[in-house]
Amino acid sequence: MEFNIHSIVFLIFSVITLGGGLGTVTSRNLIHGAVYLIVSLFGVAGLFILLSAPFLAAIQVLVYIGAIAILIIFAVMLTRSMTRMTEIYNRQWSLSLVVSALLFVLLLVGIILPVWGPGTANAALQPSELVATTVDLGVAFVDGNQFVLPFEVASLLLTAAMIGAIVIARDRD
Amino acid sequence: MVPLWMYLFVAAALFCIGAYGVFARRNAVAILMGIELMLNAVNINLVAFWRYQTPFVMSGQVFAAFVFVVAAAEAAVGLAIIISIYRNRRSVIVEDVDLLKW
Amino acid sequence: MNLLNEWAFIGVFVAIAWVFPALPVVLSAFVRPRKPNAIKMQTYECGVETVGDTWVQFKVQYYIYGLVFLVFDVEMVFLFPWALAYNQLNFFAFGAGLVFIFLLTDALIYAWRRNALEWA
Amino acid sequence: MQECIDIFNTFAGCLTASGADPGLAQFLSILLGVVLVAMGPLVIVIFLIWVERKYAARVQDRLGPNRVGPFGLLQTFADALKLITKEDITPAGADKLIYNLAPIISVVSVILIWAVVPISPLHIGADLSIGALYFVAVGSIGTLAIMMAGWSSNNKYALLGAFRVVAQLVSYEVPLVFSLLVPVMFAGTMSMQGIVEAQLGMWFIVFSPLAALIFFISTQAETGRAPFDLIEAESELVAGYNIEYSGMKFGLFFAGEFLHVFTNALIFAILFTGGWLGPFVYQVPALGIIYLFAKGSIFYLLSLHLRNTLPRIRIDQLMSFNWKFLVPVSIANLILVAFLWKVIQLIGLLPGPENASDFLAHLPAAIIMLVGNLALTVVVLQMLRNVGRRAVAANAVSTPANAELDDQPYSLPVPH
Repeated sequence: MEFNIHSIVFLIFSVITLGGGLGTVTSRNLIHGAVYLIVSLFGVAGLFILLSAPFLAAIQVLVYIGAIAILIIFAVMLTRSMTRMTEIYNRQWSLSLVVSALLFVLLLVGIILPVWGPGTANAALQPSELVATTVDLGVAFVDGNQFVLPFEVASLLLTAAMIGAIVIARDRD
Repeated sequence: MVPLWMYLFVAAALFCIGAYGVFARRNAVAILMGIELMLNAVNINLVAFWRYQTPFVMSGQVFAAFVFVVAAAEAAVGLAIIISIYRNRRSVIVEDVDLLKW
Repeated sequence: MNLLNEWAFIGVFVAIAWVFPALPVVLSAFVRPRKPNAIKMQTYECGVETVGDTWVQFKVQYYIYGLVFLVFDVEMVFLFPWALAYNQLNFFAFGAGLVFIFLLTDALIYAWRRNALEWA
Repeated sequence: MQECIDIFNTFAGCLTASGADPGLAQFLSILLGVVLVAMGPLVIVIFLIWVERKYAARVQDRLGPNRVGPFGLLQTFADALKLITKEDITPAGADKLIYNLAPIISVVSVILIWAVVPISPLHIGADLSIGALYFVAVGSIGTLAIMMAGWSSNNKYALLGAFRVVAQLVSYEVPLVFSLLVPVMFAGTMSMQGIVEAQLGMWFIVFSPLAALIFFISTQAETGRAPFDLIEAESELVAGYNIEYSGMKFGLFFAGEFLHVFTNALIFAILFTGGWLGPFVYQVPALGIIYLFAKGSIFYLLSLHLRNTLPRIRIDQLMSFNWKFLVPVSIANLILVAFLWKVIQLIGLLPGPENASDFLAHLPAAIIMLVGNLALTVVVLQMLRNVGRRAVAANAVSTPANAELDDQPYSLPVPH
């Protein structure tokens, strides 16, 4: 792999993403965990930009950092769950560590490296200079032959989620 | 450009970190955060495959957008359930809420 | 690679923009006096001593607002591309958008009727 | 040497021409742009603080700053000097890192917006293809900074204030984004430069004054200005999320707020009143800066005037106003605008790209849109009046005692 500015930026964003992820699962204080989660999600947004999907990157910031992270922090505060927490891991944490590590190795050795890794036919795959834009995404969403059904179903799903969450979260009245 | 497998590598690592969080944490909110990490890993994969394999078919981006929706719905309902459990049982430790286990 | 050039600007911008607001804070660290004592460091609550945990429990209503906001925010994933491509779409697109917005308005109406939007 | 005249945009070319490494030249030109764009708002904010204080003073029949420098213009420097030399108190139990980062993030989130502000046909930090969305996304980071500040202070008032602020900010983001969709739909692009150029023939405020109004109200609430200034409700929250902050960090929160107001005025000018567009702007691009800042200043002063003349509303009213009025109206407006726009397009009233700058060609479309908007406004006002009348009637029936109270000239409002 050649050593250019693109790969350096990729490396930085990967480290941010994975470092934030590690911080999220290991931090004792849940608010710190949420901050780490935000850092990690920023890294993912950066990866989206490198992948020429700036719209998804902006949505990532808007939805995850602007809304989901806020919601998680609200929930942490509402349940006072960051205080009085002596033990953050359950009894099976060592087993979980092994399983997760095994899963990673399995994914890497079993799928990623043999199919897309260096030396395979897919490794030479070069992305095209031109890519579809956000306008194409909009056209695809409302095209009767493409994704108009998922488009409406998404709305339905959100409606259902909102109604359900309100019913569950509200006090008895 | 960075080869595709490096994106897949990062996504797999993030997925496993998230999975570890889900398996090992006791706090329900922390478990939800782990799930968010896993969903993000999936999104990296979707967008990376879209970019490298079919940059002119929008399925990759549409799927990623759908994952956003699912993640949001999951977070909203999941956190609502956690708040509700906390109200009833004064705890967000998942092991304390094993009423259906026996 | 014009696209990445624009984003390179944003990247450098994010890296540099910190410096200017951080500068006065760092500067003041050198010139300001530093005489801490226990009473000065106390949490400020109108002169009365703090009672109990700071993280008192909050109204669930904050969460409900966050929830409704989240739903409308995620909706933007679909509405922005829709609005962006709107000029080159036919009337069907208006109908699709209308149904989409209508379904979400349902959720808002539900929340309204259940008094979930009331502060009290 | 032709390309060296406009130094900011062709800095890289000039450097390369004088024998520098192209990659380095590219980087240096980006760095120059970044430093300029990041410095600009901070220079402006020094002046803005003076304007704000002077204006508030005049409204309240005071003189305002008038000692340091001519007309008190140097007052801000004196303030900054004072703030820098103030002792900085970090309360016991505060989360040090987050506590120190929060004010900086809150300023950075405003400065970042300036990267996509087009100040002339040629000058823009980065003309992103998603500029409008970038503005919203970056704004949501400011919300996070407030949350962090409130939490890390380890203070009940700060946390309560932060909760309220965040609830307010996220709520008003919904109508903001809905009204933002309208110019994006008209222009068919999210690039800020593209949105400005799409208004060559007709400003978008004419096409949809309602969207512009909602956008203005939402930005007013987003910056926490009166009548939505629950963020710093001194009488109920002591100070809100920044209660524990002192010295320069406290100052940064306010600098960020002042800057945010002006930035939002600029964004409003760009989205709805044509940004840098004006006579002869293509011949002399520098004029664009003057046009943009002139337009922005008008909306800035309007915002200042609202802030200084309106009382604060209660938090339940604040939330009801957003969810039961602004959001439904912005949704209805979006649907109406989308419908009319498509109809206008289908019957061919919209001028093509060949006469995009023709004012008269846009007139029929503008009239239809304007009439549609006015009709919606009338309907909404009518509905409001009915709701109000019903509320008054219900009040009169349930509490007859109120009628007597209302007759007395100095009766206190009855709490409910």
